[in-house]
Amino acid sequence: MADPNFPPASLSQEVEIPESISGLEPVRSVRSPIRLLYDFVPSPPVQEYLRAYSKKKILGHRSPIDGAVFVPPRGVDPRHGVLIEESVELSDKGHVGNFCVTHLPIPGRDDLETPYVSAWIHLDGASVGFLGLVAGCENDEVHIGMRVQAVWKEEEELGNTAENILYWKPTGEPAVPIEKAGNRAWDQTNE
Amino acid sequence: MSELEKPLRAELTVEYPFTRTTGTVIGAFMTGLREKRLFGIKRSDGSVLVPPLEYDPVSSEPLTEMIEVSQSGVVETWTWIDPPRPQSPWDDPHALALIRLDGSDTSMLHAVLVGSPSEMRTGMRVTAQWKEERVGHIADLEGFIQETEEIDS
Amino acid sequence: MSKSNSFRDVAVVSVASHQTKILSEVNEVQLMADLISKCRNSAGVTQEEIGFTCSGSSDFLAGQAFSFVHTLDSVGAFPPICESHVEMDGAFALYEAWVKLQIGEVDTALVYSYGKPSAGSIIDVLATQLDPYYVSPLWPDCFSLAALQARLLLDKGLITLEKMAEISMRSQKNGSDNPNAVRSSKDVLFENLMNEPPIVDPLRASDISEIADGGCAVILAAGDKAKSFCERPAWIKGIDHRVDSHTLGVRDLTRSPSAFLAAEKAGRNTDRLDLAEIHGMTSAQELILEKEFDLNEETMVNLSGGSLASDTMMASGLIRISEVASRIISGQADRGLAHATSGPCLQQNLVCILEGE
Amino acid sequence: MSAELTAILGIGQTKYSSTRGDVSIAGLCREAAYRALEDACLDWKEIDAVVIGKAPDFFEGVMMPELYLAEALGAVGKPILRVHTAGSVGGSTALVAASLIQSRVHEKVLTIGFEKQSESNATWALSLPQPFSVSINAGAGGYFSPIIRQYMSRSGAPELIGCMVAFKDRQHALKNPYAHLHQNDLTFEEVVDSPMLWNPIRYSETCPSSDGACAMVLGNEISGDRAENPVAWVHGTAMRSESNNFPGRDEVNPLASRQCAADVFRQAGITNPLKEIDAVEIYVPFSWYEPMWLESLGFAELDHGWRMVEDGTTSLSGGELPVNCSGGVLSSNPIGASGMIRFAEAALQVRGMAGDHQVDGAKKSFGHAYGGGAQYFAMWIVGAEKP
Repeated sequence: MADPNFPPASLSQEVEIPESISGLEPVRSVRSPIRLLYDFVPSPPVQEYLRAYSKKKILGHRSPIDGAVFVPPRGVDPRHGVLIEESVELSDKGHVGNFCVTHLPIPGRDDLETPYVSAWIHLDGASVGFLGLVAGCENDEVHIGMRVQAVWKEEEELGNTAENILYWKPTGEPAVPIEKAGNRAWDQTNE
Repeated sequence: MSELEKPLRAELTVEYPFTRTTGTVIGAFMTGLREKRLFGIKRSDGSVLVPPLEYDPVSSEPLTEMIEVSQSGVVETWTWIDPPRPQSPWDDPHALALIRLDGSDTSMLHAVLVGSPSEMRTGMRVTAQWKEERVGHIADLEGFIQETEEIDS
Repeated sequence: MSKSNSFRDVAVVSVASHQTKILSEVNEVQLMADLISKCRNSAGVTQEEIGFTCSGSSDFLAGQAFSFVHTLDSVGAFPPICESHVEMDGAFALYEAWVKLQIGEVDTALVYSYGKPSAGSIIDVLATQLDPYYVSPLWPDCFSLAALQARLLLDKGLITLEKMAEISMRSQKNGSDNPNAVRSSKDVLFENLMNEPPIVDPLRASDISEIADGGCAVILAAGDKAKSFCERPAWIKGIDHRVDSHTLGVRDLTRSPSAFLAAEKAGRNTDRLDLAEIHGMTSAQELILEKEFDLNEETMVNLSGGSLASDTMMASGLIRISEVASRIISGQADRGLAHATSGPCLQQNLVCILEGE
Repeated sequence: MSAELTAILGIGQTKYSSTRGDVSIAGLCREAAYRALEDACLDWKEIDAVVIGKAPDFFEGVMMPELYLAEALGAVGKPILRVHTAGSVGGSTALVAASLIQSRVHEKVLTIGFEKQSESNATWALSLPQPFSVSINAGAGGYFSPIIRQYMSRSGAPELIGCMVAFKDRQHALKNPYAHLHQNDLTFEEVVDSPMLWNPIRYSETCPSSDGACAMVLGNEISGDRAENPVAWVHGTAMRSESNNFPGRDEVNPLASRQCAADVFRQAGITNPLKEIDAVEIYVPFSWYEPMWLESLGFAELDHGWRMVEDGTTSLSGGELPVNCSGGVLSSNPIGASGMIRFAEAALQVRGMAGDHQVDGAKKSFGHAYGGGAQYFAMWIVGAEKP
């Protein structure tokens, strides 16, 4: 294995710097900022999903193949590669499928005090989880299977955005057993 | 259409403050720009490549012999930019051209600063115009302007 | 591909594509799910029967890192699939799939690619493709670079403004039969094209490609499998791609040596060509390509209208292949050349020669 | 028709570091490429094609950089391909290069993966906020930590297994002159005391951000037979992908990983990986992924991978199955190259050219990369002898 402290033989010849600049402090780097603008338009199913939030509703998409419900709607069933057109309204209650206690601040979210808990929330009636914050209890009380419910913004603050849900709080209901929590639920109900 | 029915859309800005390390050859060219000098590099057949690369752009062999070239040269081809792109170094309409400097065997891309496309033609002679404040960047070269001797003749 | 080798017979057996000015009814994932389903259905294959899947797309175009990960949804990638992705036009994804089929372990491949340039400013996006020290910080747009190339050709007398207008007219007329053509017209007048003022001197609006959103899906199959999927497969008789120097000031911009070489290696000269679909960003580039490919009157060029009529970055090249293939599959033509390009001023080029039996 | 035998003729790497401030992007790549060419005793003219891989173009802000790099990498007048399959890209790139040989399309191919992360900030590039989506997940750690938590609860692994992996890989790195992190005085206690970032992931259990490139020259059977230096022979190659976040998905042990491993072992005729493989380079960006992948790949029984960490099986100092002798991703992570480094390090082992981190007498080794939400997999098995 070649010694990393020496350049490869083919690159060992030194560059001859012209005399007129050889004694000067050389430029070692250049700044080349890039700024690109994109017009972001969500797909029609996501538009419908975002709009429903203003009515405190959470929409999912039901697969025509096996009835699996996806939230947020993706427009397609990712296992079967077919378009999904059927929307279903979901409960704002569910359970924590899994979670992460994050000690790092997120760029652009100065409002979040660290450490905070982000979790895969599995809504009643949905076949996959989606991400949400869990609060209203101590971080170390959060566990896989814990039942939670959405805490919504005040009516007058509601917009076409998933941010209408401030966080998910524990309901105090009995927890979903760990072997039935999160993604594991699907195999057991459908096989 | 009410506010609630309009399609939702948002502007997404992707922005990075890239700082690129140059290596010796590009760094020397940039140093030259800071000092109002233009450098090229010799290829194995003795021809000169401007701006210089640390490798031959056809054979990929390393190149190491840098030399100074003239600040004047000939427009090989051009087009008219109006309006300039928001992030380009130029605010006013100008020509974009491939310019072969005297002493170079290849051409470089840069602006020719004239008022209208009618002042541009292939083969015209141009000379470098420098910015007052230079940091070692390709835009230290404000652009090229028509060589005055040619106007006289 | 080297001539001494004999390659396995591989054919395009099914294609589907869609282009439109602005994709708004569906997103890229839904568009591709639709096109891939159509493609698979017309060949009568399921994803489980497909041995290799390869796609092409660009994060920069999408404004999102790892954008292709989302589009995997459109394939239906479970059970897991054998899959790869190139950050290149789909024509190069097709090349990778063709290579995979040559190994002989799988017989069927799905190739797809897509782009949604309407989401951003493609001319700024493409400026980031250029030399990051000397050129990109000047933010030259792709059409200006193509204009430098066109002026060189005009100055040297290699093309004329009239020839360019004829190419634009051909594109607009041919495009009127193609539902995917965004800019087309049956009644376009030569005089009107000639009278257009330059927008990027010397190029007129009609000389530069019409940017469009869209996507394309293609199914490849080998040997008897191909015959079982399709009555008249479009056999790939040769496919090759080459790249030139990136530095514009080093190249002779009046030519595209990599396009010539790719065509030669793909076997362009072994027989007549009924049709060709060539991928240029300008009318002048189409003229360069016609010369590099030695196309003459016996070859119908860009019956679809070509990329001048609808140019979907990352998919235009694959669409050229699908246009030639579909005309061979339907029996309209026997032998054709399809071409894809990438990079400034025709820097990188791929040529695919397709033939019916 | 069978695939052409494929040999690894040459390998080149750059010293991985947080900033390679002395080179351009092309200069970085050329350093690795020339080392690979010199190892293979070849020059540019003898290379038929080039295959480049790297992670998102946003990292360096150069879109499709293979176009700019073509003339720096001997590709003018030749075919050049650019692969991007998320974190697995370095591995997938090597596999595309191998397919060009296996298919007999080419005889000698240069393949290279690189990243110059210092040009920007990788965390930004990875978590560009998307409009209309609530951003609460910071970086890859936020994604993988719940999956690790699930593994821990499923397997009953002791809490400090991740720290043991991190400490072991950093010790291995001390024997690899190319590794980014050379923490000579690091103690196990310091690994354990490192701040928690994404519980259960500590800072010490994550990978660094590196500049670097890794290149390989691959050749057909004849060029392998004629090579001056020892070569590695490809015994098996496989890639698999699966969608993300679908009902019933096993995120700890994805089916795509299991199927990819089964395929590559089948090709190599390997029925007992633990016994038949001498050295392993697996993609471990977070320490816990070592036991998780050992199970998924079949080196360990389900839920028992952590025991191999605990009892020292995966250590270069006398373990039965040394894992990541190079120091792994935990010690060097130029993202676009990281997968290729795993593949190249596996090849160095069977060539007997791994220097101080050589596993004595290694005859067969395993290279691995994964990406996305543990959705993309690339693997190869290489041997000192022809298959």
